[in-house]
Amino acid sequence: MASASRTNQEYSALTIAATRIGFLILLLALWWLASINVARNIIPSPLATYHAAGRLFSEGRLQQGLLDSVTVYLSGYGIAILIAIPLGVAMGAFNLFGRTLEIYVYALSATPRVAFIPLIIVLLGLGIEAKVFIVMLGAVMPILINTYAGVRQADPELIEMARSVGAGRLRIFSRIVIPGAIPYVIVGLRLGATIGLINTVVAELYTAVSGLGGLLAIYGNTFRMAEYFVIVLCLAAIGVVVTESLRIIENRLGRWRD
Amino acid sequence: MASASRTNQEYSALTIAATRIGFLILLLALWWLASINVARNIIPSPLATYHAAGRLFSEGRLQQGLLDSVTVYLSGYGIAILIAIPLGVAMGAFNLFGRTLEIYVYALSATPRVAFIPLIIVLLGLGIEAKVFIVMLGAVMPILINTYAGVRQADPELIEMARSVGAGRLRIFSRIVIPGAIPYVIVGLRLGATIGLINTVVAELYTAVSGLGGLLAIYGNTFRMAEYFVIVLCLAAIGVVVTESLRIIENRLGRWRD
Amino acid sequence: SGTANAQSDEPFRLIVTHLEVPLVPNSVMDLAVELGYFEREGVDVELVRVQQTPSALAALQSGEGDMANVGIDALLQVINSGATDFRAVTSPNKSLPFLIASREEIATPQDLVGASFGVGRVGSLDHSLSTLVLASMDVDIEDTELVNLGQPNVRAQALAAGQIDATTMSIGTWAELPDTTGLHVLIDQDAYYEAAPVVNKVNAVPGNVLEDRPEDVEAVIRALVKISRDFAADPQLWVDAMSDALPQTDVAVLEMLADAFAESWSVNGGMSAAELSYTSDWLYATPDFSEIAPLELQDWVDFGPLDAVLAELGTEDAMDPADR
Amino acid sequence: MTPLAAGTPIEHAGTANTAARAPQLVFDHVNKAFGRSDGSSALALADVSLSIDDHKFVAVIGPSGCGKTTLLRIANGLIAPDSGTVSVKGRPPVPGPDTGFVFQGFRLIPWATVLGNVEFALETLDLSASERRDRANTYLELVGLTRWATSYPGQLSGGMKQRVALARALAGEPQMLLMDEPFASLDAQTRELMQIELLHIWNRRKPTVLFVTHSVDEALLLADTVVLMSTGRILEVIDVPLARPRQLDAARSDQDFITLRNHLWNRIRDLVLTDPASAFFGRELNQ
Amino acid sequence: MTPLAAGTPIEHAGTANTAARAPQLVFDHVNKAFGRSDGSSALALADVSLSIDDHKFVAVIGPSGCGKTTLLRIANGLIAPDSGTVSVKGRPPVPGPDTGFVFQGFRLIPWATVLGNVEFALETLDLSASERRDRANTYLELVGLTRWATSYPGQLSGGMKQRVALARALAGEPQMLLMDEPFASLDAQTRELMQIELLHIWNRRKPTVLFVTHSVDEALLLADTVVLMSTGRILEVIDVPLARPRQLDAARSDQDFITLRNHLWNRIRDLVLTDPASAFFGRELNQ
Ligand SMILES: Nc1ncnc2c1ncn2[C@@H]1O[C@H](COP(=O)(O)OP(=O)(O)OP(=O)(O)O)[C@@H](O)[C@H]1O
Ligand SMILES: Nc1ncnc2c1ncn2[C@@H]1O[C@H](COP(=O)(O)OP(=O)(O)OP(=O)(O)O)[C@@H](O)[C@H]1O
Ligand SMILES: [Mg+2]
Ligand SMILES: [Mg+2]
Repeated sequence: MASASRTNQEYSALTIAATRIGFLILLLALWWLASINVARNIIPSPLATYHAAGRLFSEGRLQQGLLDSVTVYLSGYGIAILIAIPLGVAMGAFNLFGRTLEIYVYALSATPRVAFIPLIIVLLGLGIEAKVFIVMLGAVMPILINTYAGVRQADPELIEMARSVGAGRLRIFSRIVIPGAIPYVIVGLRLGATIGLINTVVAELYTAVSGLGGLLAIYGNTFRMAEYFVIVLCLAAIGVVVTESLRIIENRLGRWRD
Repeated sequence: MASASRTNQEYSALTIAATRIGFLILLLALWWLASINVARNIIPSPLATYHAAGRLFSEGRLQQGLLDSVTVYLSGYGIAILIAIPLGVAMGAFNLFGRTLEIYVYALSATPRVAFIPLIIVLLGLGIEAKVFIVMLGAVMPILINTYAGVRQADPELIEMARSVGAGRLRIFSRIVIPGAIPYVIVGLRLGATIGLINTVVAELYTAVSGLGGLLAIYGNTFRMAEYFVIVLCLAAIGVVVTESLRIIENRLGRWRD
Repeated sequence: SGTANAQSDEPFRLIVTHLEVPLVPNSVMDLAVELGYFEREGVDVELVRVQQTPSALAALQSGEGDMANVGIDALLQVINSGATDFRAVTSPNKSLPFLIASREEIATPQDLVGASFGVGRVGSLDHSLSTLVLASMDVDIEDTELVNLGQPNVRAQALAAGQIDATTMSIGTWAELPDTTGLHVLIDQDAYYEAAPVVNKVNAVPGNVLEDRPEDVEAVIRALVKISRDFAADPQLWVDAMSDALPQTDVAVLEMLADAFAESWSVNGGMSAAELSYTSDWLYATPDFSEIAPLELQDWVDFGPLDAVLAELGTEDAMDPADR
Repeated sequence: MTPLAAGTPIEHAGTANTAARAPQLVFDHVNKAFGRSDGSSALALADVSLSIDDHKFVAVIGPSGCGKTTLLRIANGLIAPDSGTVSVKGRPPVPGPDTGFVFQGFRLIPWATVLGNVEFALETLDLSASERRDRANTYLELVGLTRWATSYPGQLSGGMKQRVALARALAGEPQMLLMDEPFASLDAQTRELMQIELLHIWNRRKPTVLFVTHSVDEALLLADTVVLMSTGRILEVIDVPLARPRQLDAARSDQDFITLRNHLWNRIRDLVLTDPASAFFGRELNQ
Repeated sequence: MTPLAAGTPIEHAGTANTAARAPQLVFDHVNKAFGRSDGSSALALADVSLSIDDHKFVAVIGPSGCGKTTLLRIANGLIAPDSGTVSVKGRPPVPGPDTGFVFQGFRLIPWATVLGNVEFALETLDLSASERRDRANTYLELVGLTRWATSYPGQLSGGMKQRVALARALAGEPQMLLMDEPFASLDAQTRELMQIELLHIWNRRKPTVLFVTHSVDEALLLADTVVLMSTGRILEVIDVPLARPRQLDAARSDQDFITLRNHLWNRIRDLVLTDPASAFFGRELNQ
């Protein structure tokens, strides 16, 4: 990949895996130290957490929670992508439209999702629709704002070239502007993935309680910190899986940089 | 500004202001319609909200809440910027460092801030430190991830040029890579500003209750929806002010595109 | 350490889980500040407001508070999970006045069969209480469609929005609902308490506070007992204080509530050993506690400070029992 | 050879039979300025009037920064003049497949392959996918890049990139070709080959060509008419009276060629060295 | 004139007094391949050996894509060879202020002004801010861009950009100049002026110059030695036996010049048209 790293080496996947594991070990050590130094069992030890994970897994609660949450999460995230990318492109494509809408987009994205929950309950109820909507509302913003910025950042020389061969607006967007905005969109998708996940938990806490968010509430309210940590780590792992899958798309679309 | 909008007109500030106000009127009309059609006063009318704003203002609660929240918000956001930009640049500069850290960054940003609150309270208490930390934790991620992406996206030809004139790593970063990453950083700052604001509310709800978040909770719990809407709109307004101020920086740094 | 006056150098931070003076007897804590009761007992109380019991307990653990008003279920849990030095010392509102509200179509508890019923979550205190209350009316809560809704205000909002048919809420929440057309009280707070006579909130302190600031702890308890006695003697005092604190609240509502609370003031500190034992026994039988070894009373309650206060002020036998 | 005073309307200055045919491309008192960073504005085109007949091969020469590229962009309708009018066949110019543009900076799509870059220009045409591919391959063959069809622009040398840009403009087989120093990055021999291919195409399909070059020789070898520009103005419009086919070697000894070459050479030299408006005013051409 | 077989080590092929001085730049059996999109790899430099003495002016010519740019990048230490060694004054090359590079694609910093772009190259030097500014202005004056000092690259024409790149490379007053078609976008007269300025500088400070050009005439006018490349190989290294100062007009009638010119011209023509490895193998040079 073309990158600033031309100023330094590109490392092999193996080296990177090794340093990541090294860092993981460091984190585990810090965690273990914290667990024995913070009073009143607020931080469970890694081992206790590991045992708790085993328990939750064998009870099947983890799997069920995961399944519920992932369903909500991926639906909301998917819908967010389907809305945000076309809307971001349209906002970039139609300058007046974009400039008009953008402050409302910023306004909306600065408003806590929690603030809309009463309204969402009235309109969408307590079920999966409401949850998916809350996830969507969170994930849509970074994707939209990044896509919009990427589209506005398009290379005017290439656009002029495309105009000169008679490409229409649609073709200019699909062939020049959007591919050029890909790096922005990918960052947006990354951020959307993480925020979507956070909102999954929010949705599961504030509408009908379910999934990993529900487990988080149970273990948090009953101070079962080892189980609580299992859920937190589980959420972090989902975040990593999704953001790392985006790397595949990113590498595929960025082949030309090699 | 150079942008995809070369394919369409750039509009004057006046036109944009006009369409924005037009859109605002449309929103107000929709809101008014919703307020009379949704049962049980869940949506207050624009007029009731306006009166509530007047009440809150004359009682001084709005100003006090605003002051508290803005203090927390700007401190957290400022610290997030100071951490995220150098760290993002360092992650882009040192490839192995970046590649090692990135999955942990994604993991952390996918974990609900709420999940860390017990820990944060134990370590930082209920006061402003804890709140600023929570805001920072939310705002840091989009800035970091965007900066990192922007740095990795740097133009390898310009970097080679800089190397050829003998520029050291520091100068390459400060003069080529970072200026090239500015559009990414700005998007990151925008998103960070909005997420930071959301986290301000979260922080004010989950540590010692204060500021606009506290007012939101009070009015939400006691179903005073007009007051509740005032606070929501107030948050949206802060979001708009901050993201629009970023435009000034953006325009200043983007002068060369004219 | 020690019991010297150095105790009062720093304010005594009392953590409460309400954001405004609440429309329940718990309001004594806020009003004691407003009306100078703490001051008169020589303790500088600073109220710290948090949203929920977990935050309150986390604050207590971090030394960010000296006393916290928390749910007994949470207190037992946190002690079990390692905070073994926490003790309940008083209860300004031994039981929150809960009721079950529902849509008007649900005319009797029996109509709840097949209807949707909102709970915090399965296993939460409100769920267990509702189970107990409905059972006393010959309704098995399992026959309703349970919806886990988390926060109390979300449950109320869901009921108001018509998304659920019934739920448990405090009388204060009910009083604050802006529009209750189409809704009614299915089981009122008296019937509710009768069916589920459990203490649900206590003021807890960590061991180091008991050790370092015993006089302050006693002063706080003394102030709370005194204000509770004054309100019990003259409900109008409470109504007046509340209308000052919450000017937008309808006085008629306050008077109605004052009536309802006639028996609810903790004039003897709200710490009946029998009731507390009953409560903990009952809690240990609920699903949330299924894996937890029960605590003895002395492992989570310290009557010492309250007994010292009652020794000084005497016990009023007509009200909450002070049995040990 | 028809030297004209700068700025004179020259609608009838083209070839002899202008009256019989509608001119393909007409500039009428065109002005175009660009804002400069200090707030002033630079006049890129100043009162430019020019008329180019159908099927003509017109070379544009002039010192660096005199407005050649701007002229071509306006001729294509990519930018609008500040004042004055431009028309192509009587209508305002509209960019499209009827006009091919070889940009000075190549402007290849970095994420499209070489083949994809050429095909991109053909998508407005009424061709099936396989016809499009065949056409693109034909022109890649013409510029000698068949072997690089699947490469990305980032993997090409400067000259190879320029040839892709050339293939892209030619592949549309447009009626008008706007070429901005299209051979500047090519070695002398490849350049010669490309000149020949261009003339082949021009002979066969007779597109109108507006060809910016820095080489007086190239202009005289290829063009019917040479337009000499300086600081935004058209100074001269000169018909090249050499018979076709022309060979540079042979032409070099042709008296007309020599006269014309020296005239242009001296004119530009004067513009660069002795025009007070030139950045090089007063510079010496001696070592 | 010393034609050499391709790939022969030519460490002693430079000027007569090679033995007396350490050569400035030595390539020893250098290979460099780039991966291609189809998985194969293209050999950009194949077994290149070359030795360039201090203070020499060396021109590099060869067909498009033959590896000239790659040669310069390796000489500057910007990329490393796959095998073989390169050395500058006996050490591996390190990019820095001792070497100036004029890139084929200009590579201007878009957010820096023209002046800022030139100053950027001077920051490694031990100059005060005002000395740096003076130096940058001196070289902007030399390339005729004083009036554009505060403009951004996006506001310049192609030739103006190239002159900024030129000023940037010259301003460092390096001991070695690597110039990749530095005058390709300039009109003939400005080009001539720039050639003269370059020779002035070379006469005065005698940097070693590696100068890629597509013009045989330019190579012969400027260089001590001409290196002819094709498909990654060095085919010939030829000393130019013309006395300095040289004038192109005068040189054109010099017999040595004509012979050399024709030799190079024919060699490249053969490489382009009759080498089976060429993309234009079999093409005709007739209209
Ligand atoms: N980054 C790269 N990736 C892949 N291939 C490359 C790269 N750079 C150069 N090449 C290939 O190496 C060969 C030599 O390229 P180079 O740029 O050195 O040629 P050149 O002699 O400078 O040509 P030109 O005169 O056209 O600029 C070409 O075949 C080119 O395709
Ligand atoms: N986008 C722009 N913004 C500002 N000024 C511009 C812009 N484009 C061109 N100019 C200015 O207009 C003038 C003419 O530029 P143009 O590119 O047409 O020159 P040119 O004749 O093509 O030069 P060259 O031979 O160097 O390519 C120059 O002074 C240039 O600085
Ligand atoms: Mg130009
Ligand atoms: Mg090259």
